[in-house]
Amino acid sequence: MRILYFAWLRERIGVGSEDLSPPEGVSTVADLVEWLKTREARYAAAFEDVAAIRVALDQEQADFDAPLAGVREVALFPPVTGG
Amino acid sequence: MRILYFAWLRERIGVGSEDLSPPEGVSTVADLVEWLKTREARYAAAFEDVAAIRVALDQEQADFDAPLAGVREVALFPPVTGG
Amino acid sequence: MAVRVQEADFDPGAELEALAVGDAGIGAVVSFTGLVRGTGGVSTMTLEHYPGMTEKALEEIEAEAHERWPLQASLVIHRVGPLPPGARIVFVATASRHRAAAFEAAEFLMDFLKTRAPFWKKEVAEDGTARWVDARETDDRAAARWAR
Amino acid sequence: MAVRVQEADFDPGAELEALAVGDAGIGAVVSFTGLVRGTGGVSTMTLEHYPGMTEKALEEIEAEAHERWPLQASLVIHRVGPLPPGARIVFVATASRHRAAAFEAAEFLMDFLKTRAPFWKKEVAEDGTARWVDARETDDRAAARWAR
Repeated sequence: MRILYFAWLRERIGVGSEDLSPPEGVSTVADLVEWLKTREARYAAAFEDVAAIRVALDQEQADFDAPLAGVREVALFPPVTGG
Repeated sequence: MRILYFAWLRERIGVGSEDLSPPEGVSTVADLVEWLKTREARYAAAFEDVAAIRVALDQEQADFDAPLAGVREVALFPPVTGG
Repeated sequence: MAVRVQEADFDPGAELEALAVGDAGIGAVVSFTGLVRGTGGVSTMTLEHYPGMTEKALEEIEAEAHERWPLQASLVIHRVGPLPPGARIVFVATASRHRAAAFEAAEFLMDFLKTRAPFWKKEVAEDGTARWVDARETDDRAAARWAR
Repeated sequence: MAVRVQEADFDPGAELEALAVGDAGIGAVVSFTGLVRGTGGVSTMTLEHYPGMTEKALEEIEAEAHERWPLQASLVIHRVGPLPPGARIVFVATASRHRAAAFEAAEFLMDFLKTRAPFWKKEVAEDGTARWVDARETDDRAAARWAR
């Protein structure tokens, strides 16, 4: 599964994208974020306030309770500020 | 008193402006229009439907019951359609 | 803050560029361009106006927009005389810090221009018949929403 | 109907001209241009985006605008990369028969672009300090008014 990070989330985690294989039991976006937080301190710091994080699954905006089954690309980012 | 006509009112009356001295007793815009209608058939035809006529006194939009005292320029025209 | 009533065409790009120059606080520029529609067999649209009152009315409308919204700049251009289909008739532009003010002020300017500025449109069809355009009730309703 | 995401600047006048060409039914063209404000000591505004999703999101927003309003044409341009104060960031233009549809659709496009398109702004101040711009609650409220 390809995971992308943008804006300050990318800066805090230190990479823009990585390919990861979450363990069994990680079935929703919320599960994925909880699992990431256990990996390293920088993830725990980046995801400290999950209310500030938005997600897109295969480039479509989604919610934290959305299932990851069949998803190839997960993007995690702060609220958008373009325009 | 200078009286101006625009758009189809100008076409029906046949002139764009004229200098007229209304008789005593003509004290409001409504009086002026009634007096104009008595002058000639073309005026009577032009002002047949007074609800379709708007007025400006000295270049400021006004109502038919507005007094003419001190007014130098009266403009009569159909509802505006610019833009 | 400027109004222009003219026969000549204008350049929206150059006007937009000039509008935003010199004020670093401008973050939003909105423009409206009105064109002569070429549908319905219209061959010429002639704009008549009331010289003197036109400029005054446009300046009053523009001043009211600046009173209602925090605008850094605005511009109203209205053409007069005969215009072919596709020609620009009117241009309104507003500049503000944020987009809501710029959008609202531009709509306000157009709604008031359409109902208060002394312009009259006459359509000449391809067969030579001419008719004065009727005022639209929707324009009155649009202007009424700004009542306060 | 087109969206463009690019580093290069664009020419609002040329874009407006091209938008209205070829459809005689267009009577109203509205444009919005967003600029980098030079106030508050900002020396550079950098726009990050999510390539692939950005274009998709903009196309979806544009398609929804065409579904809601009778538009003859529309255009969305968003720049990415580092931009100096005064630079154009975003351009939205809409063309319709009447002005209400053109105005509303342009506002809708901007409101949705601001809350749904994956762009992030980072400000670098003159003293070198950088900060990511916070999302504005007013943008969420602006987008919420189009709910149906």
